[in-house]
Amino acid sequence: MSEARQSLNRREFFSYLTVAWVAFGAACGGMLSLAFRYSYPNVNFEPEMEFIAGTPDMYEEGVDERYKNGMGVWMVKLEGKLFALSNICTHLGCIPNWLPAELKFKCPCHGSGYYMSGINFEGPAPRPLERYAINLTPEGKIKVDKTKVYRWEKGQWDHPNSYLEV
Amino acid sequence: MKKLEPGMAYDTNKLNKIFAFLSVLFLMITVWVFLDDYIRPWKAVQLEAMQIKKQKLQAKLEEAEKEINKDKLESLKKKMAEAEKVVAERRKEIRKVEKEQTVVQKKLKAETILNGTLNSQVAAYTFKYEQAQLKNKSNKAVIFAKLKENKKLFAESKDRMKEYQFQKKALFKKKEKLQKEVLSIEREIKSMTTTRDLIAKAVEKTKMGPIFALRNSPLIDYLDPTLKIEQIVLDNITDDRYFQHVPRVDRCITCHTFIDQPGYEDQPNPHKTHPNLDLMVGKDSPHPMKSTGCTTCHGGEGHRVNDFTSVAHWPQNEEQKKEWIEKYDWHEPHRIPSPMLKVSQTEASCVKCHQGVEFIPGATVLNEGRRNIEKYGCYGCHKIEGWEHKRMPGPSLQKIASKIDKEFFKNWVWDPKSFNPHAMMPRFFGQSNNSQPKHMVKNVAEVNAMAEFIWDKSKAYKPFMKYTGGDVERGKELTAQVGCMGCHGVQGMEEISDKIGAYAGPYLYGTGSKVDPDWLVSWLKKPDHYQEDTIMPSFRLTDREVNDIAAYLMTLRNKKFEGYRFEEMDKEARDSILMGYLSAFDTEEGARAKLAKMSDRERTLELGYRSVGKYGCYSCHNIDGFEGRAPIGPELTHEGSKPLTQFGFGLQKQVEHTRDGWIKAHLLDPRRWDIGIDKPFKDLTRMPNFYLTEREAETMTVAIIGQVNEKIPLKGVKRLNANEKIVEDGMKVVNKFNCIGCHQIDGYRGDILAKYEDDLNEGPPRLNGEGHRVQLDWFHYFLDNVYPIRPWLKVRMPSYNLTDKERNTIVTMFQYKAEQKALVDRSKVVDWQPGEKEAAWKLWEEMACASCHTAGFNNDDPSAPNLYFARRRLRPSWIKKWLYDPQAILPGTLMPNFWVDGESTSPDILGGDPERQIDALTKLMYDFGTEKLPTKNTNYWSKQ
Amino acid sequence: MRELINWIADPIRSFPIVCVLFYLMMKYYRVVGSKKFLYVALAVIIPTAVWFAADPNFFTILILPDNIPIIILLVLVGYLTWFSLHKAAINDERIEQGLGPVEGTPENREKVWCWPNLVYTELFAIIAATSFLIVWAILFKAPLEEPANPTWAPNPAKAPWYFLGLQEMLVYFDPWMAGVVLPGVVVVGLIAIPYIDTNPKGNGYYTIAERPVAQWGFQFGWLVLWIYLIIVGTFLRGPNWTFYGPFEYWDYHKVVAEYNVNLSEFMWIKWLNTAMPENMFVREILGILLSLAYMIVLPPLTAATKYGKMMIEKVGQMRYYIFVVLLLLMMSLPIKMVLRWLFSLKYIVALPELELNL
Amino acid sequence: MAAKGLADKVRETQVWKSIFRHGPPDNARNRAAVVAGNVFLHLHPIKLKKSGVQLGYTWCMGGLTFFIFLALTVSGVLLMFYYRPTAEYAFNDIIALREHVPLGIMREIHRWGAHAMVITTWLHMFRVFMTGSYKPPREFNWGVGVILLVLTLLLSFTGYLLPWDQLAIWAITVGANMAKATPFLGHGGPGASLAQIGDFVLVSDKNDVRFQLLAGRFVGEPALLRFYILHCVFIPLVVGTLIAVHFWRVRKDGGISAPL
Repeated sequence: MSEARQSLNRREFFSYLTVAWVAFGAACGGMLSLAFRYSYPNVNFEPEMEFIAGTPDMYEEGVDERYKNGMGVWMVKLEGKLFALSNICTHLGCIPNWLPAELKFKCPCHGSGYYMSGINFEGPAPRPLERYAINLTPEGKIKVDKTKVYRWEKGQWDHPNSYLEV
Repeated sequence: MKKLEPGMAYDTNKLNKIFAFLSVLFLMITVWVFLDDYIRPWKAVQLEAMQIKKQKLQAKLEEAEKEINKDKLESLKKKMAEAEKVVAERRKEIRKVEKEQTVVQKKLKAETILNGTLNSQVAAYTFKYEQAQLKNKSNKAVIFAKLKENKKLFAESKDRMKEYQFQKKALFKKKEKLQKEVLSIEREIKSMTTTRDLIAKAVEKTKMGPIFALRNSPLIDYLDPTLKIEQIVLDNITDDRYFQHVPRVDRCITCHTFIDQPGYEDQPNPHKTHPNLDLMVGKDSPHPMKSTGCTTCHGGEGHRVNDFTSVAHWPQNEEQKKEWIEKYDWHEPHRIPSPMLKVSQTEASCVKCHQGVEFIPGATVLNEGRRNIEKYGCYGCHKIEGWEHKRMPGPSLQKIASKIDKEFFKNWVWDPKSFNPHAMMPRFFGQSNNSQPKHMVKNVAEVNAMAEFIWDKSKAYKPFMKYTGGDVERGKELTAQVGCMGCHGVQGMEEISDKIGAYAGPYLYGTGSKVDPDWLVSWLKKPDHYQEDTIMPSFRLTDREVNDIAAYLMTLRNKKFEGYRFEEMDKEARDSILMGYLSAFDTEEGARAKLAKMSDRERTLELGYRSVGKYGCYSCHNIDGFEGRAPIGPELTHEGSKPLTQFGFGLQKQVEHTRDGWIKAHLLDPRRWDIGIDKPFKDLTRMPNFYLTEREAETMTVAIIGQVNEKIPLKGVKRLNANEKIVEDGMKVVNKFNCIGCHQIDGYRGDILAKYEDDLNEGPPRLNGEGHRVQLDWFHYFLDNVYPIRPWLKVRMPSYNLTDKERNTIVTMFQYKAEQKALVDRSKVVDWQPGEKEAAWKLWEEMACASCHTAGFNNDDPSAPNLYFARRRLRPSWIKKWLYDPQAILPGTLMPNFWVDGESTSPDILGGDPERQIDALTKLMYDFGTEKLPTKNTNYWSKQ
Repeated sequence: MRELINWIADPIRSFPIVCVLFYLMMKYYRVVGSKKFLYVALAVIIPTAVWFAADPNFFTILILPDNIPIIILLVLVGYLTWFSLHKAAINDERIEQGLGPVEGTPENREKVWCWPNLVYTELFAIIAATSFLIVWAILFKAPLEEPANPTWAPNPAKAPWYFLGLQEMLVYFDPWMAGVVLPGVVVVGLIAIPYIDTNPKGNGYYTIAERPVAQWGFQFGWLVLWIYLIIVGTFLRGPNWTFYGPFEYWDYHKVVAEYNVNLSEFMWIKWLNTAMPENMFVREILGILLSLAYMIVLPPLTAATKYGKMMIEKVGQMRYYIFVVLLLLMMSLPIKMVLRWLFSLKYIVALPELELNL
Repeated sequence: MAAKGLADKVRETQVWKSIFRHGPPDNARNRAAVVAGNVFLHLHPIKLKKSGVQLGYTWCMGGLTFFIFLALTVSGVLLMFYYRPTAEYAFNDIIALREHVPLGIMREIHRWGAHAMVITTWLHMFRVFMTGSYKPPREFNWGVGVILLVLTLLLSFTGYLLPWDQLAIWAITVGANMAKATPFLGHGGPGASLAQIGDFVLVSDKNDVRFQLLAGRFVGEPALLRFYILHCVFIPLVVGTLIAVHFWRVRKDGGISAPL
């Protein structure tokens, strides 16, 4: 048996085994990745956290309560900014009322008070109300996304998605 | 054979080769799995939709581009350059402001920290102090002092904060002012281009670039895909899974992408916009997509997305079927309890949510079908839940012997249409399954026996009036004018009858061949004398009028029918049928013995009784001896959910093998299922033939397939609120007495108005907002004491045989329909201001009210209601609304408008203020109006 | 007295005390490990425990069904810690005398039959455990609260008790550290122990003297950073995760003065007396540098010390650095705690823009 | 006498002999045979060092952990007969287990057993550390043990959700929110806000690790089902496998440790 032939054999052996393992590994990897993909469902049955809140010209300066009961959001237009304010008191989670005469939100449970901007100024509330992400769709409609929350004390109210310039 | 290494069973090389081969195969299969999972038909549809959207958006973009004034933009840009120069010159000042801003910023931040610290101190000390108070601790004074101090510091800090904030704002404004030229132009440019920029952004999103490919590539298409299954979860509409009701899920919008978006009406399906967005699916429609979904109305398997057929799409017609087979490889879906409804039958689904109402606005076909069901009285023989309150469709036969003669009866029953082509009574005999002589002879025996039986049961009745002869022409005119045609078609006036299409009463055809003139005059004069619970009202006709109308109706003859002589009963046939009945529970011999015991008359009556039961005559007609018997036909309440396998299609291959196909075929010819099938006489299908038109059958089918057993949760169905419930109850009474045959109620029906197309004012008054117009007590009184209001009308408001409850129901219905309070206190209306009354009279004169409303003011013929009675009848707020714009309430009314566009024709009275003028006139009417209500003896057209 | 204990129990004070006690325990383990000490300790602890339990406020928390396992754990940990110190003390004394550990004596190395010796032992343990479990199950009902309501969160919302140490860490670190990085480090660190600790001594017998570094390091992490924090999280944290003394009523309205300041704010506002820079990395430069120094510069520095050199000689560079890094990560928790208490320091690096707060 | 005679007779039957192939373990040969010939007992060595059977040395915590694992498996399987992991029924079924299902302490046994297993696992680790038993040749087995400890905590954690009460969903919410903060993999973690190409969001609340864990953005019914499967099937299978490895290595690495 000559040297050359032996080495050829070895190479042959090497290549078949390589192909086999590479293919086997790739296939197993593919199958595993499918199992991983399987863990992400294609549809979601969770309640809607986004809604279309009309068009910017629907709003006048001040607090708009039309989405308060359905979606838990006040639409506030203040100093050229339109933002979606959460209606959950930061104290114990009650739902404050908007008092148009006094220009403030007042929580009926423990008396927390907030300015129109959502910043707390009286009562036990520890921090301002939260704002939700607000965007303009290509159709010119306002989209409010309640999954994204912007908090004043975190300095997030400057985030471009936390308000709409109108 | 190659020599192997010791201890080896196989050659390693060979093992490796097999391993390699299998692994590569495995890898290929893995790829296949990926592709199989990834390629789904709806993705192709969504890609197509994206293209369409792109085209639309591009068109929009071009439009938006056009709208931008290019020259203005150009000039603005030029101005911008100049403004920038101007602002640049103020660089130093700006920088100075910016420095100041930094300082304030720092102060603000430092203060915020201090403020926050103090805030938390105050909160903590407050709590500590409260605790100390509670436990009465010795150190509470110390804590209180600290609390006070902190509060003071906090207040000071707060003031400083406000100050800094104010400074910050001021500086910001200062800076803005320094840059104002640039900023204002910037803003202007932005306002011009916003729309375009937004659309451009949207167009960008429809492009299929590398990011699009990445987002939708296999394996990572869970991250944030653009192609995805869209769904609506309907918590208030459920699927019946038999052990449990589960929220319905509709994924139709996965392919029908634009169904709720206007602007895609011109696209082919599935990319089309819903054709009726205002009523259905639209965001502001009463049935928004998110809460109504798709399959709620259309049926089908809304949760499936992967195959056109499995969704249970159903073609509208053969043509579409062919198209679908070619395009989508469509076939009839298997094992699906309720496939999609044909588009033309979608309205059937309204019924499952809109229950307990007589009329569903917008459901044209369905309403027509339900009207036809009412017309032909299907509910008489077939129980349908929600129709229980309806009257028996046919007239009572309890006093029939005094109304018509037996010969007529037999010929009529044999073939109603041969007497009256408009007869609603269906035909039982001479049908495809019982026309053989052996059946005919038995049928003849049955009809004879039924006649004998019914005559035997019939109670005596003697007309209270005698026909004395009358003027036929006048009679005809009266028939046409008085209002008969709101309920009856009339022979000799076919054209107008067809136009009105009345069906509440029989079409008056050949009446002279049918009834006795004495009976007729009695009936016309006082309908409830013959039948206590009749809905036929009295028109308060004089004896002369009654005789005239009767004279006309007696001229309507069907000579041919009169000539018919009904065959005598074949007694053998009679006995043989009877034997069949008797032997059902007895031996042949026993039955024979029983029969033998019966006399000839007894046998006939027995067969009559059995036949009435067999054909279910009692289901539509009151016949003594059949009280409380269940209707003859199967219940239709859940007909639309009956499994297809429970429908017998017989040998009728040409009938479409669907629920609606069967029902329609059945309606058109109920006996067709017997064709070619050998059945004994007693088992022959008995559903009679109504000789329906294609259209009638089609609409009735829609109404019937809507009767499903789906249980929509309470939250999902249209729930009538208290007001709507009262209105619906009222509408049931209104329908029962066919008020809508004459009166149009807020746009609904008013059939007879077809006769007055030329001048609606000649027809029965349209009741638009009637509850607002009239006072309730007046209305209640009026329904029982009808008196003429409009002097020019020839058509008459008849006097109905209403119970007190029915009257109240009608009155409250109108009240709630117009959302009115029960009563307006009449005594508080008149409250004259100084000089107002004189002004009112002056207006009265100027507007010449008395030229039409003459009653009590002059002796001209009145051409408008007597206003002396207005005080009791009309509500002041309605009078005002009416005066202000009569056309708004009753389009086409002859009442003139004196305040066109809020301009008074008498500018010098009461300052020409329409409100004050109308107010004064209203008060005037109340002032001179009488409290008395007209009675039988009142002269309606004089001053009271 | 109760107020004093309430006052002492606050982690600000109790953590240093626990650290000191831990130091004393490990230092004088031979004293602590003596039987006499046990009797004295029991004589003190049992009446104290009874006195504690007699307080209505503490008793309410104590007998929450889900807190029973913690009590069992505490009793077992207390006893077994003493027991292991006791065994170690005996062994270390024997080793000093050149006798070798008890486990190594010939009578203990004798081979015995598995059946019945081991099998029976196991059987007894099983029977005892089963009985114990059944009695436990009969005496205490498994907790069940109101039906799940996603719209209303109870206050405090606590994780299962064995994760309360992690939840307590959330006070000082953001979730990505307290919930992900540190637990990850714990697991990795635990797995790494046998590969770092190359000390051949102390294999198979109780000893402290022969492996002081391993003992001190592990015991600190286990007793102080894990068990102690669980105790704090369970018994001393009430609504809003506010501190409540053991005898304090859980008043929902309790507020503590707390306002924390970032390092960057200290630097720019207080020290440099200027506004915060716009760029976030410039803003946080000090914190970033300090953190990097802690993790990257500190290990080589320690390596240069006497102890460092000694250890590197013993175990090699690689092991040494891994050990130091793990140790530093472990110590980051107490360091952050102390910084918080002393300076009201919120974040060393505050980059909320990237959700990267340290 | 008679009883003994009967016992002997039983021992001589073919049935007995077919099952137990050795005599009473009162001599060396049979003692060895008992352990070697029994599939359950052969995990043990036939003979071992005396210290290995001393409670003072071993505390028996490992053995107890395994036993409690078995007890939990049995009681867990029994609980599954009455428990449905759906939002509608989960809570009511737990009530049922307490109120009307026979052996009303089954859930208590399972729950307290779970806590006990966490405790015994920890103490087992504590003992193993104190005796330095992780040292060579047992390094790998210590690693397996650490993983088993983590899995024990995960088992307990996943089971925590199943009663579907306030305690359950909020404890899991707190726990799952930690996953949210995983660097680069959770949408609230460091670096997540950077993972975005255009408007293609790579890490959001709809695709991060928390979503994978909960099959949703909140603790809802899909999370209940997922936790149920993890708790009842997936993790027990992994734990069972690793326990086998753990025991195998205990034997192969020389049994319970002792001074060298």
